Amino acid sequence: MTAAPWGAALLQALLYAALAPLLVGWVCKVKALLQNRRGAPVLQPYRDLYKLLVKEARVAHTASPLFRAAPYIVFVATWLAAATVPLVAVDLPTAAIADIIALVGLLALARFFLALAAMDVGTAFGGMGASREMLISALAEPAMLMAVFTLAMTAHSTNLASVIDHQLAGGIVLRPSFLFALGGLVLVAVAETGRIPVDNPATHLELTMIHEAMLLEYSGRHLALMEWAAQIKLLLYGALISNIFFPWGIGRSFAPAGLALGLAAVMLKLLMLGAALAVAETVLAKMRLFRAPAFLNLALLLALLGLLSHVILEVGT
Amino acid sequence: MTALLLTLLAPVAGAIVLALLRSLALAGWVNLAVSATSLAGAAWLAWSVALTGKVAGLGFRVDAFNVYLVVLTAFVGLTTAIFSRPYMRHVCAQGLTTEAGMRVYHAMYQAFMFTMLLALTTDNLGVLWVAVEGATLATVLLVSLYRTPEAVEAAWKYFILCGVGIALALFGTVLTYFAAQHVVADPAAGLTWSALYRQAGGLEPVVMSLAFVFLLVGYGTKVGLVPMHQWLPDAHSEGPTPMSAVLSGLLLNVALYAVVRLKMLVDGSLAGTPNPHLAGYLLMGFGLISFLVAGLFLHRQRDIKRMFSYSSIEHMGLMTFAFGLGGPLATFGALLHMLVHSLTKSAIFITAGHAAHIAGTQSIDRIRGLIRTQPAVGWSLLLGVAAIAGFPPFGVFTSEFLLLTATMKTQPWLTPVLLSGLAVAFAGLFRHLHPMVYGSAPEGQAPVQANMVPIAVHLGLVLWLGLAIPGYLAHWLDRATELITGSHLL
Amino acid sequence: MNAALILAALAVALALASAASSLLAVRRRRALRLLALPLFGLAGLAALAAGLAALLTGEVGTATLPLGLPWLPSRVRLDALAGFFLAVIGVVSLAVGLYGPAYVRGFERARESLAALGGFSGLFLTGMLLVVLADDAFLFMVAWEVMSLSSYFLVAFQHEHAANRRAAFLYLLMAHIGGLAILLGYGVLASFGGGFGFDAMRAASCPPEWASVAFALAFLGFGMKAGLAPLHAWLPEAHPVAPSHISALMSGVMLKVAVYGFVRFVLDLLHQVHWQWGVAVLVIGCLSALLGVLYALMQHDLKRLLAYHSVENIGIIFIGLGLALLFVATGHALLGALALVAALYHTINHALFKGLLFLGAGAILHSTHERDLEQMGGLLRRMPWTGLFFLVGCISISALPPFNGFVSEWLTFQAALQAWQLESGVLRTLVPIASAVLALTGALAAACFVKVYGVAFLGQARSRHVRRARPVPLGMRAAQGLLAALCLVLGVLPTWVIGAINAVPRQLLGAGLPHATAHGWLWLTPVSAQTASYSAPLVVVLLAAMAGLSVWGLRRGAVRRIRRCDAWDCGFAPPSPRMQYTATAFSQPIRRVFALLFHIEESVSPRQNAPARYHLRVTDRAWGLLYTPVARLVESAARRVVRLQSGSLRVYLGWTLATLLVLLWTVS
Amino acid sequence: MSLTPLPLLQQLVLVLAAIVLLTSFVLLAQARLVSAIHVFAWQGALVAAVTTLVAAAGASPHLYFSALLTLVLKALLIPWMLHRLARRLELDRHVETLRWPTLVIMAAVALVIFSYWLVLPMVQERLAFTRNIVAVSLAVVLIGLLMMVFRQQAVAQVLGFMSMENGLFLAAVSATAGMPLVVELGVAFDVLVAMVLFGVFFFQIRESIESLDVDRLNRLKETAEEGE
Repeated sequence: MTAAPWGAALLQALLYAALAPLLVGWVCKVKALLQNRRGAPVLQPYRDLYKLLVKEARVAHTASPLFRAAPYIVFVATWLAAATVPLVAVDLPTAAIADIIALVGLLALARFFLALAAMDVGTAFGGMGASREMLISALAEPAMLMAVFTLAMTAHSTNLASVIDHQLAGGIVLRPSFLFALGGLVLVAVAETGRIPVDNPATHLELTMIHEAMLLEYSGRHLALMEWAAQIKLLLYGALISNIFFPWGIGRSFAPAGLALGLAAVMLKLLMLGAALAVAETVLAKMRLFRAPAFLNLALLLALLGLLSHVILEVGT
Repeated sequence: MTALLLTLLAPVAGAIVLALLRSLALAGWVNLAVSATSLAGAAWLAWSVALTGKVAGLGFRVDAFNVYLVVLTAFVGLTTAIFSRPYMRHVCAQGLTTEAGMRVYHAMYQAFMFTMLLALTTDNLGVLWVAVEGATLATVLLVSLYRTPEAVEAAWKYFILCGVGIALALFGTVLTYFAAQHVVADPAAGLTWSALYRQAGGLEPVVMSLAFVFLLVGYGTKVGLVPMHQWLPDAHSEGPTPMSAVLSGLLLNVALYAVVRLKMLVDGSLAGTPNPHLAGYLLMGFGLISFLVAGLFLHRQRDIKRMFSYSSIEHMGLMTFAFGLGGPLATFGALLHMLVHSLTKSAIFITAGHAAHIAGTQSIDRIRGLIRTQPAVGWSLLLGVAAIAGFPPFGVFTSEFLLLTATMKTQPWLTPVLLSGLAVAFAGLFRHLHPMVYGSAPEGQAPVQANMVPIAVHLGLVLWLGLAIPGYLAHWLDRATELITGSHLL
Repeated sequence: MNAALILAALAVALALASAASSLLAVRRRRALRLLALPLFGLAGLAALAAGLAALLTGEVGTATLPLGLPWLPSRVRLDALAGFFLAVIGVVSLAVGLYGPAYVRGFERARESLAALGGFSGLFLTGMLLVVLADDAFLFMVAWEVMSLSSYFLVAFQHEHAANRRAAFLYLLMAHIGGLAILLGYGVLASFGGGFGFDAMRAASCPPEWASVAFALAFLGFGMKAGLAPLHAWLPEAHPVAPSHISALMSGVMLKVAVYGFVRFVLDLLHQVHWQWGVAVLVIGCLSALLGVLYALMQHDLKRLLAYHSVENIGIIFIGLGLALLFVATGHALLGALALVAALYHTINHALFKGLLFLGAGAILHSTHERDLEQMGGLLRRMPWTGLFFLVGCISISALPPFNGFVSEWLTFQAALQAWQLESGVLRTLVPIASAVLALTGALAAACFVKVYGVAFLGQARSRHVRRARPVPLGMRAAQGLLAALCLVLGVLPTWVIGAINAVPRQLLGAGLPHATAHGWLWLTPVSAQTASYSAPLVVVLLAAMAGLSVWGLRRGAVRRIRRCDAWDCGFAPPSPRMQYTATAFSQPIRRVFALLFHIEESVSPRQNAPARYHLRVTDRAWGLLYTPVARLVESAARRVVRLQSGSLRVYLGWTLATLLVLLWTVS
Repeated sequence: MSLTPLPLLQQLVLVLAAIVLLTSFVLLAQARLVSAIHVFAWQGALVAAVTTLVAAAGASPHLYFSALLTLVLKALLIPWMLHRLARRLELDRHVETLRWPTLVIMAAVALVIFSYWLVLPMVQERLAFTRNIVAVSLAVVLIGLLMMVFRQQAVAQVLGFMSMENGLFLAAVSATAGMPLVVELGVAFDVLVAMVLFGVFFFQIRESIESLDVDRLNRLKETAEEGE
């Protein structure tokens, strides 16, 4: 492999890290506007991250080494997972390193350590958050894989690059299976990134929080890494949805022009997606924990319908 | 011939001597010596049979089929005598029986051995009957040796049931003789098995089938086939332990041997008729019923020796089934099973005797923690039961392997029955075995002076047979198989 | 008789020597630790070497033993399949040999008979080795039952507790029934072929319905031993009861021997395969995987929990095997090979990490005498090495990259995703659903091991004796370290492993995975580079690089100090150990979501001047639905039958008369 | 077949056989023990007589010997022993009535018919005039068994057992012209020993349960566990 693809891969890996806070900031801004507030500037997340990074970190007496190692593992795993999702260009070597199943695996690795770290200090909140997080993810994962498999069976591949290539090659085809898969994947994304109605990123109320509960004991750069990882995850799902289902505009080659075009395209898609998310979070209400299974079952059902409709309607026999 | 006479006459002489001998200490040794002599004779006999193929004359007929049973009988007789010498002295010391009782015991022990050997070696169906009846008479006094109400009751039931059964068998014999009269010229030879077997084809089928029913019910009572088995657990549990060992290890075998010999005749006579396998089907039916019912009985036992006598019924049922199944594979398996079962079962009874001695009772609920108290006894009981339950590398597994595969080959739809029966029987044995051997021992339970040699020898042999059947034995059994089924296996 | 076979013979001999030498422990209890267990480890090493030799050279060695039936001298045969499983047995046995000496020290002051422990361990290993080596049904059955029987004695090793005795009884009963079923399966083959030799059975031409009967019998027998649902309930009773290093052997290896038997029987002896079999195996596999992990989540006895996870992983293996059968039956030998490789890969992975986890549990037991999670906590700081290795085991069994568990599940997914090549649409939908179940299982397993590790090793100790825990001796740590290292290696270098495993499908299906390693050791591409690719080495390297980058990036500029303080906990009082989340609490949401599958007894009993007591009992539904009815049936049948023995002599005579009359009637 | 062609001697044989059958009916229903013993003795004597006549008619000399054996054993020795035992056991006043006499008699009749139906096909032309006696002897055997089923009293049971033996002797004589000598002797010996042992057991039983009612010998059973 020549240098160009790897260069592009590195570039886009950095892009992920760089753009992630922006997306969050954008979503918050839109929400604020929808709620007739001026809201914080779009770049506020960057400021927060910087503030946390320069602050000193405080660690509980009862914390074990794992507590301090976890943020790095979580951040790195999420970041690597993101790096395998084509953002601006398709045929990335990183996409070949880990296909979509490995991507799910890397996210699971991050979640595993996040939950462990939450239980490390030995506070009730941590355990509660970990327990709930593992429940949600356990229910979300099959839905996600079913949705992914629908695509994979259409494209006969689990390589994101190949899937997207197949999409582009096919041109605009209206597949019922994709509709369902899209729906399922969106629901899963909402659950996995801890957004309303499954979780509320902006609360510390014991009854409602899941993700935040796990971060309670963190501070300083550790907290920064955790937050950053969460933002990258959101961006990852955004890129996944937008680039798989609406791949148009993504760079087919590694020429700077193509990359720029791809960047512009994906930015546009993500802005729309973020806005949509903000709208949804504004109109929906956070639901009880034990409603979440129903929510995720819906996701699983959609994904399953997608698969069946693929087998029945699109392949036949 | 001399060997045969030695084998037979040693016990007779022994019985007479022991009946007169006053010294107890000596009696045990004499008993042992006589059994040893008889075993030597049996070995010699086996050797000559191996050379010539058949020893016949004086109304005797020793071929591959019965000679290995003769050796087995003499062997188990010897090992049991080894065990019984110290054991019975301990019994006598406990005051369970009197000096006279001991004399009766020793004399009858040898008399019993004689009847067994006679029944095995004779060629005359009438003499066979006499010998089997004699076995009952010889043992019935031993069953009631302890004179407890239970013992007397058991002996009486044993006596009446077996007497009636045997009487029916005699009627069957008469009918056979009647059928023979039209084919066998010399009326004196009308009951010699070999003569009949030679002309079995000419025997009147109707008569023979009737005769077989009587003989089956008669000798079947002795085999312990359900529903004529009721005497068996009583006699085994109430008699002295060495008696249970030889009853279970030998008497049942001999009765089954008689049944098989007669089945051969009936098969010969029914060959041309619409249902040539009548005898086989009867045996299969009885065997299967006994097998299943005994397995269920095992679940509700409270007396250790009773439990193992039911397991004897179960295994007898299995062998009967196999002989009924016919075919070289099943027959070979059944012959092997006879061998390993009597070795294992007598070892188990001996061990159970020690266990009861340790705990001071035969009640399963009060025998506890044997492994803790006396590991040798505990482990050998555990291993013995594992062997009898058909676990390799013990020989019982080998024979059951052959039986099951033979069944799979000929009567596949019966295999689920066999399978569940084996499972049920296994569960029945082990659910009682576990608390007896495992767990912590009750206070003040002390090890006893136990003679582990016979147990070790028996289990060792069974283990050997399970790992590899020596060639000559295989050849031997194969010849027996050929005698019975008319076709080779090897 | 080639080199590999000689090595295997050496392994068997060493195992027997270990069994024999431990008889010395009757007199000198140290003999077990100083002689028997080292020999055990050596036997494992020899088996490992033999297996690898057979796999890599790919040549088949046969020999004849002076054992067996007169017309059927026992033969042994070491081919690729046998070699693979020899290696699996060997590697775990080696670790156990390392681990055992330190572990059994604890027993030397106890009353248990060490001779029995060592002797039956040796026989256990011998049995497993011979099962894998056997080339005829008789030797196979003998070895199989020797394996069951000796492991039963090991389960009954600590027989003071009635519960252990009950577990042992149940275990032996199930083993016996399973063994009989297998025997009958062989009986079918033997009756259509020319006898009990495996070569004769291969040559046998079964009519399809009989082939299905044989398959059903084998599936029943081997599945029973492997602990497939719904017959699994004996397994979590029996495995935890044995001493921990034996539990590792039973869960890690013996179940694999059952898998071996199944593969040998179905893919090797029964040459023709029907797709219905694949469906059956697939469904049962899914059921076991799901039930296993859900019940594991409900346990708080560490060893029981691990045993339930064995059920789950066996389920995953059988999902792979089911896919293999499906593909082979529908004529896709290549995909069959892929699924088979996935199954085998998971087999060895499970052997490794389950062995590792059981050894870890043993280490905890050894230093705290505690099996109950609710009493543990904070062990990571008290036994750091065990903690680290146990973490590796947890990550591997949760199928997270870059460890080995992930690779095998990834391969299984890849196999499932090739379902689009199947003709029948029904199968095409069924298979992905199975893979969804697999995904759910993996996620739940992760949840379960977050619970285990978080409760046992993190947080604070929940009881005094756990607070006093000490690191375990070097030998035990070394054994865990070995297995942990292997977990990582098999996770990072899958191409090499698959290169070795490939010999098995080539032998059984005549087709290997040509593309799997086509792109060098760096890239794992099971079907083709376009379809799917995974580069574990790069993942590890990149993870390390990015971690280094971020650490380095944060080292610059900002404040470096870390201040220790009390936990914040939303500003409540500094948390005490009693305030921690318990294992039961952790699994409560899942218990509530999947409440249908459990039999739950829940009650709160208020007490005077004392906090109320909360009772929770989650029992396996298999008991109520399957086991107790059978037991009740037998009991009632027995109660009816014993009426035969009424005690009245005249009734007995009546029976005789009746029998006689009935028979006479029927005959004439 | 019709009796008329037969010589008088043989007709007499058949008559006696019929009386043997009658005696076993009497035995079955007889309430007083001592008289039952007498009836049994008569039965033995009749069997012996039949044997002699068959020997005379069928000209098979060695039957004389077995006739003698039967007479001594069944008509004299065993009844005498039983009588002595009965006296020593103070049973000579003992009376035991059957539970349902008519029912039992009907059963016995059914057994006779059954055994005749059973024997019918096996009877061939070649067989001597004694063929129908086979049916009688079988009936005697079965009735003896029936008696053992319905009599609770040990001595009575022994009587039943012995009458079974009578039936067997009769069968041996009628179906076949007597068994080989060695067998005859062996059987006789066994029966004798059995009788001696019975005597021994009467005393053992009585000292253990103070009676000879076999229904009270019911300690050994599994059904005791029902309660649990």
